[in-house]
This record gives sequence, structure tokens and C-alpha cells, in this order.
Amino acid sequence: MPNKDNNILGTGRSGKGRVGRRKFLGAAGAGALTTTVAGCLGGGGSDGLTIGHLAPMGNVLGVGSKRTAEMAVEELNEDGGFNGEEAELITKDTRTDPSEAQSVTEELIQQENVDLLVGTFNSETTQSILDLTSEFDVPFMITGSAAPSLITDSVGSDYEQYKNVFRIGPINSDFQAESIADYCAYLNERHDWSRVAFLRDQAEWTTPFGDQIPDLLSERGLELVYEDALSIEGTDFGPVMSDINDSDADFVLRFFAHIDGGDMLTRWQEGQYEFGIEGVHVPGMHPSYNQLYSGAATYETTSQSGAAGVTPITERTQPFVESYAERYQDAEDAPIQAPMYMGFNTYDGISVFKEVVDAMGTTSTRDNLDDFVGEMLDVDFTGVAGQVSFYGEGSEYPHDVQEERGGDDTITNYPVTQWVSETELECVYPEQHRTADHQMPTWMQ
Amino acid sequence: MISTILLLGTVLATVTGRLGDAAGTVRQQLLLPIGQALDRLLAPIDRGLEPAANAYNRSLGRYFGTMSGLQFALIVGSVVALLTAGVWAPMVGPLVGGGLLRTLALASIWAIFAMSWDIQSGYTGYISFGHSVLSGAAGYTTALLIVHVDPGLSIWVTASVSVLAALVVGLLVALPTLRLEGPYFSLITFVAVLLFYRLTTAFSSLGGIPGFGQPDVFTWDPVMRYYYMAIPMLLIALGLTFMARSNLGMILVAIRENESAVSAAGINPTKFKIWSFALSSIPMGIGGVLLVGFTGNVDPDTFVIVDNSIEMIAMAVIGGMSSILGPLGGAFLFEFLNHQLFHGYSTPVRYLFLWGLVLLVLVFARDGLFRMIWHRLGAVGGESE
Amino acid sequence: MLGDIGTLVLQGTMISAVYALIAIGFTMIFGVGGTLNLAHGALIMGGAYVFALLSRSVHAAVAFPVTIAVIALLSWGLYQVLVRWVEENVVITFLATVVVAIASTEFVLYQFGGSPIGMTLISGAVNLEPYGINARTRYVQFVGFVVSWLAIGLLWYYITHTDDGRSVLAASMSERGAQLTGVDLHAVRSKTWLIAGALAGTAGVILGSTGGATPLMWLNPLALAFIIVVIGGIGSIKGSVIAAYVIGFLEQFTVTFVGHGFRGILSLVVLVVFLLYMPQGLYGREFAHD
Amino acid sequence: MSVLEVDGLTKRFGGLVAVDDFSLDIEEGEIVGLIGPNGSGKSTVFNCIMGSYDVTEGSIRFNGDDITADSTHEIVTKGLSRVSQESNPIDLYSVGGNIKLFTLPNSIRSLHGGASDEEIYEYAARIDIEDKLEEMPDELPHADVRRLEIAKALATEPDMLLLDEPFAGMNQAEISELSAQIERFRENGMTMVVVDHNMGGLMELVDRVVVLNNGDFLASGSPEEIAENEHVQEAYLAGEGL
Repeated sequence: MPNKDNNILGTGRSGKGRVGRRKFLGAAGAGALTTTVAGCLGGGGSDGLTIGHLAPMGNVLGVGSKRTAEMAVEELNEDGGFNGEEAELITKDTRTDPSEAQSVTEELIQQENVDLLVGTFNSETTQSILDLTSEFDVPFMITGSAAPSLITDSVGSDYEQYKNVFRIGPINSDFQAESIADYCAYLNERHDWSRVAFLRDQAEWTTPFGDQIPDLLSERGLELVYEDALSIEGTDFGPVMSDINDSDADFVLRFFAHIDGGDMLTRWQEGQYEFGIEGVHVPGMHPSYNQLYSGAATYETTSQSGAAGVTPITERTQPFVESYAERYQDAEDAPIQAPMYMGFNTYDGISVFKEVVDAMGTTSTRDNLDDFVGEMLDVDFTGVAGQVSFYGEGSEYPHDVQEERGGDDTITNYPVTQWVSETELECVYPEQHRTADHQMPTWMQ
Repeated sequence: MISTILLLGTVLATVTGRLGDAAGTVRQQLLLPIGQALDRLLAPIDRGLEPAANAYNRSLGRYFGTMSGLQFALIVGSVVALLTAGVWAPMVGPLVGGGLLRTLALASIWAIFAMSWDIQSGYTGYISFGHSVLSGAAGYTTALLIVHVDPGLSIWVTASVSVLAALVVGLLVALPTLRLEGPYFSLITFVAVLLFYRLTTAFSSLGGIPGFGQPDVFTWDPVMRYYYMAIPMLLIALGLTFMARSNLGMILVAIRENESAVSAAGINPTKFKIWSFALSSIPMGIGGVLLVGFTGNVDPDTFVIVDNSIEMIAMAVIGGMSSILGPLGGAFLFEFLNHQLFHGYSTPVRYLFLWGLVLLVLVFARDGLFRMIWHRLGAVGGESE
Repeated sequence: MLGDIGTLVLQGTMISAVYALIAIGFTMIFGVGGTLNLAHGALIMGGAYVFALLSRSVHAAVAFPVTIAVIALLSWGLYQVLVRWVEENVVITFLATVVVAIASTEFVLYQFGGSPIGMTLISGAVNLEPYGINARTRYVQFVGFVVSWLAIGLLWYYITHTDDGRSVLAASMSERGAQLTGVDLHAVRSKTWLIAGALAGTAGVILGSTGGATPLMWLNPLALAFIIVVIGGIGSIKGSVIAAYVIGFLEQFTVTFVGHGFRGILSLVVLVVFLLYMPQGLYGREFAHD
Repeated sequence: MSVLEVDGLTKRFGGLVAVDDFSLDIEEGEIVGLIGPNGSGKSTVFNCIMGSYDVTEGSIRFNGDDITADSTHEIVTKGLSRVSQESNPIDLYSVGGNIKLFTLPNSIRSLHGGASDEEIYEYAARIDIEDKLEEMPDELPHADVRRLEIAKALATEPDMLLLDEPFAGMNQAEISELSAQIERFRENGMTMVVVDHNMGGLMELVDRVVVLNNGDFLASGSPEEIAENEHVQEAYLAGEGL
């Protein structure tokens, strides 16, 4: 019984609890009942600065993101803290399920009183919590989903309501499409590959690519010789490979996130098909993907922010990856060498957050959202995945991370990596970050 | 090789057989005396409550089923607990992981789904694996209306059109399939949900995988939100119990037990099966509308995915199929375990626990936990006299 | 054009053989026990994961038969520990096996995580382009084809030429009849689960080595088994084999002439047509009163 | 006037002819015995009449209505009811509940219709199981389960009853008792067809016997005539005794 009393007392004392109450009276429109309830709302919440991290923990990508979040918080706590305060990190599993994501987010906001939310991988989970975060004015940094609509339908359509939402990375699919088209132009330049077979998941996330890629390619003098969307419920790659082969394409540009391209890659290696496999392949970003498929992925490429840490995108990239590998080399689960793209972005997100609260001079972001937004928009931060700065209110993609452009105006912060052996990756694009030239498969040389 | 396997088989079969014996001994030596002691303890309480129960039995028992004193107390207690949850849940919540009101609100929606499934599948024995298609139809209708017609449409308009859509989809599934035998019916409903899932994920006009974020939640205030979900749930429970305790329930159970006997009684089983599906579709639609108001997002993973259909079945099984109130209790237990009690465990572990529990109930307590408790309470008075 | 048809026939034949392997076990269990084993897909998934684990340490030629034995035992165990206690109630069995299937996903997620795992049964491919067929068929596909027919052949020999097998056949024709002639139904059912498990394990290895193992890989094979078994006639092995080829070729036609995105849709439509107009399938018995 | 007219009834299962061009007329108030060796098609005839099987050829009229294509429940509603060979009461319901099910109207709007307790008691009393209304079917002795089947059929208020092997599995005393009860139904104006595979129990009860063999009409006449009929004896000799 004494325990119980302590709990009730604890919640009553909680500073965050009072914040919750004020909000509640505003939101709910009162009644004695509501007031009693709201007094208890801070339950279990902590007094200090709390960062909520959301990721699918059944996925290597989520595990990597969680680890980088831990790294970031630990390092920054040691390095003077967030405006002098030590932050506590709480990670919740979204299970790539929107309702689960919403449930854990609500828990983070209402019970843990988080001052920042960072993470979320697939666009449906991200979308499902946008309203929730904006309702409670919690700063939300997207680090895993690239759909432009996440920004355009929220901050882009009702700025006041959704101004708490930012994207740290990756650059949105509209920019990705442009960057990938430039990459195709590079391939054409290097190998004289001009005939493109275009494949994608039959899923909403590839729609921007489906809409834009054909035009972007023809602008760059490339020819689209084959195009299809594959069912994400299972595909037999035998006929797909035959069709591509028939089209006499020089390379396949494919966008797979739901489909695992392992079957395709194995057929490609064993059948020695004479075309390259390029584009975006989310399962292929797994650090041991090529080992899991016994080398079938060698020579395939995929775009990924952070380039899996194989190249010094900024001066901070290599130290970050080394320290990650040192920390987790004995971990049981992958990824142990380097996190996947979401981890890079999460790490940058938390680092940016420190800069911002230091500049604000307070860590109660939820009460000072306008200050927070103002400071965020001033950010020009050198992260581990690239330079981070955001579009402002009037732009097409407000609060979205800005793409970086090189001397010839091509986008540079969406690098492409290529498997060159079972365990090694090289960054092959863009030029600024290149560690090796793109290689044709041996059987084509 | 074969002989080794057979030997192993004999050993294993003997062991499981022994386990069965052991369970029998436990029941005899342990559970029975405990049960009897409980009976002796509860019997006076039962008698004490009897006048109240009898007053109810005389007035409403005819419509909702008669109850013993303890049963009556359980029902009244539960209803009072549900109606006052807005007051006590925030206080109790932190002891069980917090966020209790959210869990209770979510459980209310799932209780609607589980009860709706029950009036059709549990009662008639035609097991639907595709009930999430019905709530999905309602959810997607709401979203499409808001996105394509007018974002400002009143909830009364969107809700009624959505429930109607659930009914129409329900009849589209039911009319051609209910002529089929049980397993075929289950297959078709399973296929229906796969097909719907494929359509919603593949086509951006249906929102694709992210679905529609445009619909608004009713409210973010946990107390208000809870009542928005709990009160329709209680009304639906009342309505479905009324239906289930009428001739309709009797005929539906008879269809499950012996369909040809129903024909021989001059009753058209097909008509009643379709009616039960319709009766199930309407609350499924209401549940779908509430789920939109709860999450503010309409997407395939929240509304359509096969797992949803299986989860509502699991709840009905845990609580006790063909009893309406059993599935209600099952839904609350399932969500409570999932979001509160197993709160600290990783998701796969939580679900492994839950599915394990469902299997245990299926094997050892086929009538479901709440039906078991219910009959136990009912028997207290009977045995002590 | 002729080459196209050759390609279509080759690829249809290869994939259909695997489909047959997936469906036979499922239909056998229904034929003998009247049980729809919704955990069949989970056993297939089990085959893929067990093989992936084993083939890391031992040669594939050893790992393959061991996997088959492990899954056969697993299937048999599922029957002994769970299904036999509930099988008299169709609805409960239905629910119990589907719960096992769903739980298997959680188990795999817990144990192996969500990332796909690749595996190699045999590597290499043969380029058929010089022969006018636009395909570079992998050896593992040929293995799948051969193993599928080997399994069908063995099964056929078993149920027509051995006493043991004939009792299985008898039980699938009429349980009462089989009992009257002294068949031990429980033993027959146990055997059926063992055999169906072996088939599922085999299918799992083939599927795993073509597409990799993932926690949700049970769903599609299960849906396929459903479709095939309904079209072939529930309980009929011959029907399942033929229906597997019908569906396999139908899919090839769809992807060749319509598009890869529509691969599964037409099969579902055919399924619905069958359920509505020919629910007994191609070779199903009319449900006589037993 | 004929209550039931079966005209040229044929039922084929695939290639097998179960009933071949069979005709039967039943007059009001009659009790007719339909006999034949095992597999002669008696139950198939009942199944065709009751709409359990689709009729291949021929027509069936009841009280002047064509009921050939009707489904079972429509036929029952028109006043023709059957006591089937298998007893399959619903074990979850008491005897009274089982009878009540057969009094419920075929309407989804009727939530609390059906017979009152007194009416159910009446139906049960007509076959002498009125003191077992509270018992569960699986607690009843075999003969009472058979009686329950009859009570259920009576509860649909039929003009005519089809009784399928009502005496199966009963001892001699029970057979006599049941015969007497059936006799009483006739006094109340009930028309009946009784199927049995031998004539033992029927001799005293029926006015007329129709014999089926291999799906074909073989003979008809008074019980005595049939007992003497050589063709009938031959048909039974081929299989089993009369």
C-alpha cells in the first residue's frame, strides 16, 4: 500500500503533470471529471528531458536506429548535455503497424511527457502519428520515411497545425527521383548504358517514381524499354527476368521496399544475365544482406542516405561509424558494423535537437514550440549523413530536409552504394563521395 | 528410421496421455475442493442478491435472459465499472503500465468487433475469417467521403453512409457464399480479406499502404474518447444480447448444431444466415466508424489485414463463443493483457503469450473463460441447495 | 512467338511443380481427417528456416533430408500435441491451426528478426536461349521439379502398393468403412500428418532457396494451397496436382499477357468461380452423408 | 381427394438410377406403408418429396400445389412434415426447447413468437413425453428420442406426416405402444406414410402397402395381399426375409 501512495504523490508533484493539466482543460472543455483525471495524467512520467524514439524493432533498420539514438544521447549527455540537462531516451517498437505506433506514441506523449519524438520508418506509421504529435505540440523529427506527402499534406497544407513536424532525412522521393535519374545518366556515361528497364513495388510509395522517372530519364537521353509494377504479395521472378532479358535492357532500375529482391539477384548471378541491377532496394541495405544471400547481391546497387558509412560524406561520418562498430561489434543482432540509413538520420536528429535546445536556452520544447521551430529553421548543421538544413514556411516542402547540390547542380546527399564482395560496399555515386567507380558484373566485362 | 519414429511416437503419446491423467488428478484433488469451498462461501451472497436478480428476471429476464443473484451482480458491477472508468482508470492506470483509458477505449472497439463476429460466426458456426472487410468497408467509405466529397461532411452523414457500406459489402459476401458448406464459406471470407488487402495496398486511389490521414479523430482527450467508444459498445452489447436471447438466437444456434433440422422445422436457414450476417455487418460498420474516430487514419494495416480478423476471433474464443457477452469480456481481457500486463515485453513475446493463451483456451476450456465463470456463478446457488 | 510459348510452358511447368508440392500435404490431411490445417503454411516456413540454419554448418545434401525429417516430426508433433485433442470439432481445429500459423510468425520474428534469410540448395543455372527459350533456369528449379514428381510418385506408390498406404486411402474414402475393416484411424491420421509434414518441409526448402525465408512467407503458400485444393477438389491428390498446374499456367499467362502486378488476382477470381459454380472441384467427391 | 400425388418420380445420381418412374397417390386420412428391401429407394422417395434431393424427372403435388421444386422449409410450411430415420435432436436444448424450435415462425422479425409452454406441453402429450420436457435429449432412452422426433414433426402442425422407419431399434413392447399412438393420430385426421423395410410393425397399422424394389414400383394392396404376393416374396428372398 505505501507504494501506491508514493505513486499518487509522485504524479501530483510532477512538473510535467501540470503542463498536461493546462493542455487538457483547453482541449477537453472542462468539467470537474476531466480536472480530476488530468491531475493524474502525468503518471509515471519523468521529470527530466525525455526523448522518445519510434522504430520497428523487428527490423534491422529499427535496431540500428535505436543504437544510434542511444549513442547520440549518451555522447551528448557526457558532452555537457542538452542545455545542461541530461536526456533520457525511451525507445518504443512501432511494429510497422500504424495503430501500434499510435498507441506507443500516445504513451510517450502522455505518460512519459517526451520533449522530442524521433524516428518512424514506413510512411503509414509516420502518417498515423502526425496528428497526434501536432495535437500535443511535440517536436517530431522524421528519420525513416521519404514520402513527400508526409510533409506536403501536413506542414505544407496547414502550417500552424503541423509546424512541429520536421524531416531530418532521407530527402523526399521527389528529390530522390531526380537524384536517381542523374545517377542513371552517370551509368550511361560510364558504361554506355542507355536502355532502362523500370520495375517497382506495386505500392503507393513508388508512385512518385512511377510518375517522374520516365520523363526524367528521357530528359537525360535514356530510353525506357520495359516498365512494370510487381505485386508485393509475392512474385515469381522467372518470367520477370525473361521479360527484361527480352527487352534488351542495359540495366534494371528497380524500386523495392516490400519485395525482397533476393530471388531476382540469385537468378541474375546464376543465369549471368547481361544487365545491371540498380536503383533502390531497402532489404538490400541490410549490412549482411550479401552474406545472407551468399554473394548473390554482388554488383547490385542501392541508394541510401549515409551510404552505409563507407565514405566520409562529412568529416563526422567515419568517426561515427567507427565508434558505432566499436560499441556494437559484440552485439548479438545485426547491424554490428554500421547502422542503416535511418540510424544515420536518427543520430543527426538528436544532435540537431541538442543544438536547438542549447540555442533556445530551455528544454521544454512543447511549451515553446514557436521558439523551437524558429531555431530549427536556422539550423545549418554538419551531420553524419550530410549537411542538415530545412525548408521554410513558404516553400514547396516546408520543414523538409534540404537537398544538397554539387557544382553541376546535381543532388549529392542521396548516395549510391554497390556490393563489391560478400561483405564490402563501395560508394559509387555521387562523384563527391565516390570511393570506387561503378563496376559492371564480371560476366558482362 | 520409421521404427524409431514410431517408438518416439508411442513414448510421446503415452506422455501426453499421462499429462491428461495428471490434469484429471489435479482437477479431482485440487480444483474440485477449491470450487466447493468457493461455492459454500458464495452461496449466501448469491441468496442475498437473489431478490434484486428476481426483480430483474420478472421484468426484463424474458428479453435478455434470466440470471442468478451472482450473475446479476457481475453484470451490474461490470456495467458500473465501465461507466465510471473515466474516474477510476486514470488512478489505477499507473499501477498497470499506464494508458489504461486508451486500452479500454481500444478494447471497446474490439469488443464491438468480437461481438459482431460472434452473432454471425459464433452463433451459426459459419466461421468468417474476413470480418475485417466489413469494418474496413466502413472505414474506407468514411475516408473516401472526406477526401473526395467534402472534408466538412457531418459525422452523421459519413457514419450512416459508412455503416450502410459495411452492410452492402456484408451482403455482397454473404449472399453468394452462405449457400456453401462451412469450410468453403470460411475460405471465401479469407479470400475476400486478401483481395481487399491487395486492392487497398496496390491502388493509390484507395490510399495505398499509407492510407488516408485526412479523417480527424473525435478527440484526443482520453476520458472523452473512452466514452465515445464505450457507450456505443454497451448499446450494441445490449442490442445483440436482446437478439441473441430471442428466437433468432435459438434458430442461429440450431443452424450451427443441425442445419437440416432447421429446414425440417419449416424455417429457411439461408434466410437466417444472411440475416445474421447483416446483423453482424451493422455493428461492424459502427465499429469501423469508431476506429476511424480513434486513430484518425484509414490504412490497410489498421483496418483490413487478415490478422485483424483473426484477433477478433481470438477475443471471442477467449471469452466464449456464442454468448455475445463472452466476446465482450474476451476483448477487454485480450487488450488488457496486450497493452497493460505484458506491457514491458517485446511485441513478438507479447503476441506469443496471447496466441498461446488462445490455444490453451481452445484445448482446455472450449466454452471460453467468461462463459465458464458465468456458468460457475450460475451453479453456485443450484449446488448449495 | 513459338519461343514465347516454349518459355511460358517451361516456366509454368517449373512453378506448378512447386505448387503441387505445397498443396498435396494440405489436401491429404483434409482427405483423411476432415481437418483444414491452416498451419500448413507455417510448416513450409519451418522447412525454409530449418534448412537455412542447417545449411550453414552442413552440406546441403545432408541438410535437405534432415530438414524434411525435422518438419515431418514437427507436423506429427503438432497433430499429437494439439490437433488430436480438438479434431472432432471442425471449427475449433480451424481456429487452433490458424492461431498456430499466426504464432509462428511471432516466433520467427522473435528468433530470427524480420529480415529475409537466403539459402542455397544448389547453385548455378542453365541458359536455354540457344534452344529458343528465353529463360535461364536455375538448377534449383529443376531440383524442385524433380523432387515434386518424385514425391508424387512415392506417395502414389505408397498409397496404392503398400498396406499402410492403402489404409490411408481407405480412411480418406470413408472413415466408417475404414474403421469397419479394422483400420486404426488414429494411427492413420498420425501417419498422414507425418507425410504431409515431409511434403511441407520439402516445399519449404525449395521455396526458401528460390525466394529466401521471411516471417510471413507462410501466408502465400497457404492461400495457394487453398485455391489449388478447392479447384482440384478437397481431399483429392490427383485433383491437387492437376489444379496446381492449372494455377501455375494461369499465372504465367497472366504475367505474360497482362502484367506482373496482376499475378495473383486471376487465380482468386477462378477460385471464386469454382466455389460458386463447382464447389466440389475437378475431382472432389460430392459430400455424401458419411 | 388425393392429399399427396407423386407422378412419374425419377431420381438419378450420376449414372445410378435410384428411383425410376415411381407414382404414388395418398388419400386424405389414409395410412400407407411404403416397404421394400434395403436400397430399394424408399428413403430417396422421401428425400425427393421433402425437397432434400433435386428431382430428376416427374412431379410431386401436395394438397393440389406443385411442390416438386420447393425447398424443405417451404414444404414443411405447407403442412407436410417428416420424421427422419436418424434422431438428431439439438443436445444444447431441452426436450421442450427442441419442440419449441419447430414451432418458431419462419420470420426474422418474430423475435418472441412461437408456441407457449402450454402448447408445447400439448404436442409432447400427444406422444406421451410431456413429463420429460425439462430433460436433455442425451439423457433420454432411445425410444423417447424417437418420440421426440415425432413430437417435433407434430409441432409444425402438419396435415400429413412422413414417418421414416419409426420402429427402428425398438423392442416389441415399444413398437406396440408407438403403433397405438400413431393410430390415435389417424383418429385426429392425420394422413401418414410409414416407411419400413419389413412389414412386421405395419400389418396392424396401415390401410394399404406399396412395395418398392430397385427404385421401381413392384406391387400395392392391403397388407394381407402384399404378404401373399409372390413377386414381393421373391424380391425379399433375393435380399432378406420379409
